[in-house]
Amino acid sequence: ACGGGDTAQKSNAQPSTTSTSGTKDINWEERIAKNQSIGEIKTMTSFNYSANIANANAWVADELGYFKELGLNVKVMPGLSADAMKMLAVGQLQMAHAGTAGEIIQSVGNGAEIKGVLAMAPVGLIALMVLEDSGIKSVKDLEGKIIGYKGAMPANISAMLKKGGADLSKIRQVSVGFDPTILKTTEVSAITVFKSNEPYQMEKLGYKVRLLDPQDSGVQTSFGIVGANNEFAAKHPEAVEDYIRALLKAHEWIVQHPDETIKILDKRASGNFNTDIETNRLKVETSLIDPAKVPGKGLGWFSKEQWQSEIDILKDSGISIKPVTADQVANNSYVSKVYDGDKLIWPEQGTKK
Amino acid sequence: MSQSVTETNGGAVLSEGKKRTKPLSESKLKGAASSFLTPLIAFVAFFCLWEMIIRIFKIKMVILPAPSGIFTELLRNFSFYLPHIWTTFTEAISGFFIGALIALIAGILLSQSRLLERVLLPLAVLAHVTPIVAIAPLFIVWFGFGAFPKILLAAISTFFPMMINSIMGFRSIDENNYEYLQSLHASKFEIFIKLRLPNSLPYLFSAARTGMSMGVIGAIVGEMYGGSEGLGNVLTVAANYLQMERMFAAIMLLALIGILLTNAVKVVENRFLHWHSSSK
Amino acid sequence: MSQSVTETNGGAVLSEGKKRTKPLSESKLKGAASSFLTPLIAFVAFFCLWEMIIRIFKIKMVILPAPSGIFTELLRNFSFYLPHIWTTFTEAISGFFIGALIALIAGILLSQSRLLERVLLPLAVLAHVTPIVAIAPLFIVWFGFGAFPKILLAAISTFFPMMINSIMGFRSIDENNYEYLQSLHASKFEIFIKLRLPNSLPYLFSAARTGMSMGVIGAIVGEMYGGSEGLGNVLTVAANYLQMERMFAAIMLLALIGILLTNAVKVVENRFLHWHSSSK
Amino acid sequence: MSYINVENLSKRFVRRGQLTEALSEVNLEIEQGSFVSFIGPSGCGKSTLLRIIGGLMGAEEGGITVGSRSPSEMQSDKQFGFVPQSPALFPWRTVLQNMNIPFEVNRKSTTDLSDAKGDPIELLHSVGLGDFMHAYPKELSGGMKQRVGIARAFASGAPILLMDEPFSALDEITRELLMHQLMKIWEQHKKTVIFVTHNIQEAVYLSDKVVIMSSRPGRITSEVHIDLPRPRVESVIESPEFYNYVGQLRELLRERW
Amino acid sequence: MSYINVENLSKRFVRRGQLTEALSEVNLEIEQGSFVSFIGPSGCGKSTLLRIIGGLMGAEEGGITVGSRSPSEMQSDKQFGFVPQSPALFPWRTVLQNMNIPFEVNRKSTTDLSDAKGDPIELLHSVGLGDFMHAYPKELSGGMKQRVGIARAFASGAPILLMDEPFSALDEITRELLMHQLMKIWEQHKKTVIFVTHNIQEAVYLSDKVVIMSSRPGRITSEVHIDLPRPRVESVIESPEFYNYVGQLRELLRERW
Ligand SMILES: Nc1ncnc2c1ncn2[C@@H]1O[C@H](COP(=O)(O)OP(=O)(O)OP(=O)(O)O)[C@@H](O)[C@H]1O
Ligand SMILES: Nc1ncnc2c1ncn2[C@@H]1O[C@H](COP(=O)(O)OP(=O)(O)OP(=O)(O)O)[C@@H](O)[C@H]1O
Ligand SMILES: [Mg+2]
Ligand SMILES: [Mg+2]
Repeated sequence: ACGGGDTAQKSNAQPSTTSTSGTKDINWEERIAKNQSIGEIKTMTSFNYSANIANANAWVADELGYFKELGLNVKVMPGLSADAMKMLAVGQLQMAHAGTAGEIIQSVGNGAEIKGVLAMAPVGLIALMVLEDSGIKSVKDLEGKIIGYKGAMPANISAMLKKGGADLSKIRQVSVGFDPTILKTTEVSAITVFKSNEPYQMEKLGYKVRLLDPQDSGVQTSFGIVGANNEFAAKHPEAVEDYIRALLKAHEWIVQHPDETIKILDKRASGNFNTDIETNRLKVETSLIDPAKVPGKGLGWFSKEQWQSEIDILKDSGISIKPVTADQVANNSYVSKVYDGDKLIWPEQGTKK
Repeated sequence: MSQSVTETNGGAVLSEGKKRTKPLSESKLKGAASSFLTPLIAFVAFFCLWEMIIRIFKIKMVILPAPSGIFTELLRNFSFYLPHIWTTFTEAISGFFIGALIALIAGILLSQSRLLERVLLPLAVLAHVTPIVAIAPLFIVWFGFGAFPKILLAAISTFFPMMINSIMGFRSIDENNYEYLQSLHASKFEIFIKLRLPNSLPYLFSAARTGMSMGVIGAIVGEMYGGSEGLGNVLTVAANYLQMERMFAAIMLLALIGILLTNAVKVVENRFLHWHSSSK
Repeated sequence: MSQSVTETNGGAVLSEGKKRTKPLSESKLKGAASSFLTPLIAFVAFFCLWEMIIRIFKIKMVILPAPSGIFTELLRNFSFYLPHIWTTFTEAISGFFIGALIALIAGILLSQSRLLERVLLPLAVLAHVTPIVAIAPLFIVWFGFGAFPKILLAAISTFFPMMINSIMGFRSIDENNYEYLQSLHASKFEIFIKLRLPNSLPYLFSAARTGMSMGVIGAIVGEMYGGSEGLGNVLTVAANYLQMERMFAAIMLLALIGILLTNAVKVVENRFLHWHSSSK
Repeated sequence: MSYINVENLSKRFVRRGQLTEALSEVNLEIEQGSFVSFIGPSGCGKSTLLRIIGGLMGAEEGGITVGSRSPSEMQSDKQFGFVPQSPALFPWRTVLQNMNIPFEVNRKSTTDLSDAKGDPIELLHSVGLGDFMHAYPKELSGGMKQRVGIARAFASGAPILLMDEPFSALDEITRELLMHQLMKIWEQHKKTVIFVTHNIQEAVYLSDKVVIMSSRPGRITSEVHIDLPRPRVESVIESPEFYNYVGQLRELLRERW
Repeated sequence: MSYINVENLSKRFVRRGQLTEALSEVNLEIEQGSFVSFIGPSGCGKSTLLRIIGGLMGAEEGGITVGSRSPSEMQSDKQFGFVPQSPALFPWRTVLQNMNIPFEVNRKSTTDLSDAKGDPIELLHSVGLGDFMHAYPKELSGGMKQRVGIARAFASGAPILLMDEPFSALDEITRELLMHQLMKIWEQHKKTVIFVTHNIQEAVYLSDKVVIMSSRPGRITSEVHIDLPRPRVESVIESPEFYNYVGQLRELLRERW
């Protein structure tokens, strides 16, 4: 089952297509009963309890009972995306959240049978941060400087450097820890950051910073990814669909209730949480999502081309993976079905409560 | 003039033998107090120095927080830390005992045969050198989010020093005593139980001290990569939030657990090693 | 009947003393070969088992790569790994020697005085229990991206087991020998050099084996959080890209370094510990 | 054939290319229930021979049987009570606990030694260590340690006693006391005693046969049968026969030293 | 006042609440250059007294001076050559290297002992260990180890020798040899020798004075001055005076045992 780019293009041109019309006639009673028969669905967030979009969706959906409303017995677990991908691959998880599409692609390239089924925003979250007074305004200015990365250099940054015409041999790339203030305290001039996190931390500490955003040089990636185990998705396509449906429903609520959202997460983390930082994260990420929405499509929808370009970015940045196709790594058919046009389909209040 | 045997000191001896119970237990109490007091003083001195350095050089909190801030954080949110302490503590200690047990068994096998040692020791080195930081995520994937993978990591961390020391300890026997047991046709097992094991106690207790703190580290690393409990988790989350005071509070608590556990080893050691020259 | 002393075996003795040089060096060669061969066989068996498990249970590469894949990756890109191996190796070994030296000095101090032990040991435990994973990033800030912070981390990792074992080793002396030296009014330093140090060698060599592999781990962790060189860096980058074969290739190389270094300890040990009952 | 037969036994130690011939072509017969002493210069191989008889060591050449079996078979049958030259006390055990070692490892013995076994506590009292039952070895004097080793061998009830200079660290009176105890046990239980000593009087007083060894290489130079009446009373020491034996042995020792 | 003065010395050991009175009110005078033997039952405190004289141990009560100084001062002046009851050989050193220990730690001595010092290699040959110079202690027999300890004390050149049963593991002939060597060194270098033994003949043959101790508590019961001509020749053993002394000592020992 594959949504396919063509359909996407078509529906793009024709917003109120009938392609989703069938879903309007969902027999909810039957669907809920079917969902209930599946048993527990395990899912894992990409970064514990932090207010990343998609993660927050899952926690809120759980808190507000959206999963239950659809008959899904979902167990949301805090985790890290690197683990989550592996557990998804072996079927210990049925669904899992990834930070970036790249993680799904790399997992598939390593033999994992999983697919991306939701991308909250077709826009990159990772950027390069420099101090405002560093004089670095473009990637070319980074020549002769040191860039710090966490774990590994993200592909979209590598792509940005290339596109900007920087001489990579003149840039030293080093792995660094969690602390963004090393821009001030060490000879590192730029570090990879989440737009929704480190800039705010730096601001709080009183440092003025500037972001070099791959998005600006046309390096398009995405964030807020949800992946599904292939076997599970093939067996229970409706469950995958309804999982997404609950997340998106939760998102609508989150946009309305950011403060309550933070409270919910704080409670879930039993205090192992930073309200300021997470409030900011949520704010920044929700603000990134909206303008990036594919016109005429519901939130979270993505195209095949989008994934293809992410595959290409990975390849170009020299990360060796086995060749994969866009169809192997993503399937937008589930997210396509949760919308009527760009309106989320949700069972009438009568069926529940 | 350093004394080479336990001796009475001066007048105390002259009192009657029966009256000795009281002063003895008193001196025991005193000993216990001083054995708590001296390290306490050391710590207070250490933290004062630290605090002074922070203030004199005006070091920012993101670089290194002041002890005052760390302790304030600790005291204010103590109930927050409590369950995490318990989690890490139980994981570390279970891991330690499992790791120690396996290490002893391995030590017995490897000390019995040079061939087995040549075959298995490199594999043990492989297991030990493989950074737990690298395998922790795999363990989470293989064994889930419960306490098990953390206990396993603690056990692996404990294992190696225990095994290496136990091999050496089991072999460092007195030839005369060994020969005497042989003359009784003691089985390998009896020689182990009666001679090798008690003889290796100084080695085992040394290793247990190292192993205890390594067990704590193993548990922490496991917590860093999976689950939402334990001081390891508090540590990473705090690090990510740049909550340096909380991060260092977690480190303090870890150190406390480590010190507690190594001191527990010491207590057991004093009980079992009074006959050894190291206990003078 | 197990023999309790070095003995000649049967006929060989009857040959002339002078002719013994040749067969001796031959048997040495043979010994060296077998001491390489046996672990090799162990490893081959281990990897075969691993490969079989992967094939039988069809385990996916993201979970655990097959040895065949790992070795293919290793051989194909060997020149890529070479400089990283060298970096990690030198850092680990420098760290080991620095850590061991400091540990010896600390061991001397602490073994001389119970008071000093009570004061300083808890601080040492604090340093050891503090997870290097947590302080590695701080070290980068303090000491930059060169080899220094990694060497420091390797030294810290080496330090603790070396110190704990050296304290016990320095104390586990023979009372008679100690008394004899005292009768000569040997200074504390002389007693240390002539009695405590040689006597502690079995402890020190055991600790060195643990310390060597811990030094490697310390270096790796440093590389994970700072810099662009070394197997630790290769490891994290690969882990983050989910390049499992490369990740495990790095682990293999780390294990190789660890095994090499612990074997080096063994060689030195054989040289210095022939008099000890453990060297039978 | 006698009880213990040593035939053409040779034993060598090699250290860094240098050869020590500890024993060379030793031939020896020992009757069951007899008391045989070994005497000879320091380093001549007495302890080594004792170890070989006790099955603690193999030899390069020659054969040895004890009760028509091999030493290690006899050892596995718990036939030997060994008093090593340096008292093998376990430092983590009290004196009494050290006494108990033979009982703790004797469980699998097929021979029933229960008759011959002594009571550890009683024996400790009889060697003058009643007050030190619960002391640790490091709290004992040299002679006290040695007495524990002797008492332990007595307690074990083993039919063959291998005693390597057991009285060397004892004063004359304690030594006499223990000698009498040894004689009593030996006579009562018909033990075979192999006894190494440097004290010629002691050897003559105790033995049926004294074996004289010489060193480099260690070999047996002569055997002297002591035909003094049994049981030996103290006054025998003053008899001319006793005096003669001592003189003869001294001569033999001096000759081949 | 004499060279070594012990006054009212008492020494106790306590273990788990139990008290051992090792020495009780010991009074003793030893002249410089004299040869004094101690004899007494096993465990009576001979080794303990030797340790206290050598400054290796303190006492609870009483005073002790050696050459009007305290034992530890004398020790720091490298005045003592100590032969412990169990030969203190370092297992990682060869015999020769063990011989060299006193020289290695004697650097800071203010007294010049160079005259009195012996050549280690020569001394090893003279105690019959020439072939075992490069052997390790574990390759030696019991008596050989003891001889290394004695040779080491001879080599050190210390003016006061504290010898704790030095000949206990040696055969008669080796023992005689070493006794003569000891006498020679003692006479040549005017050493003061404090000698613990269980052998009454040995004590009489060697000593100017024999001190007899009894045990529980350890105390000195009598002192016997040996007025036999010096230098003592072997034939003295057969003299009636010698015989008398031996008998007297044996009596004294037995009386208070
Ligand atoms: N483990 C060993 N390695 C090498 N040589 C040894 C070993 N044990 C004994 N020897 C040698 O064998 C010879 C005989 O030793 P053994 O202990 O049997 O002598 P002994 O007759 O008991 O002497 P002593 O009366 O001094 O105890 C000695 O020359 C000694 O050096
Ligand atoms: N470290 C110690 N702890 C407790 N008691 C001790 C210690 N050392 C010696 N003693 C006790 O002191 C007493 C005297 O011991 P010492 O070694 O002086 O005897 P000794 O006369 O040398 O005997 P031997 O002839 O057997 O060597 C003994 O009763 C012994 O148990
Ligand atoms: Mg012997
Ligand atoms: Mg003594």
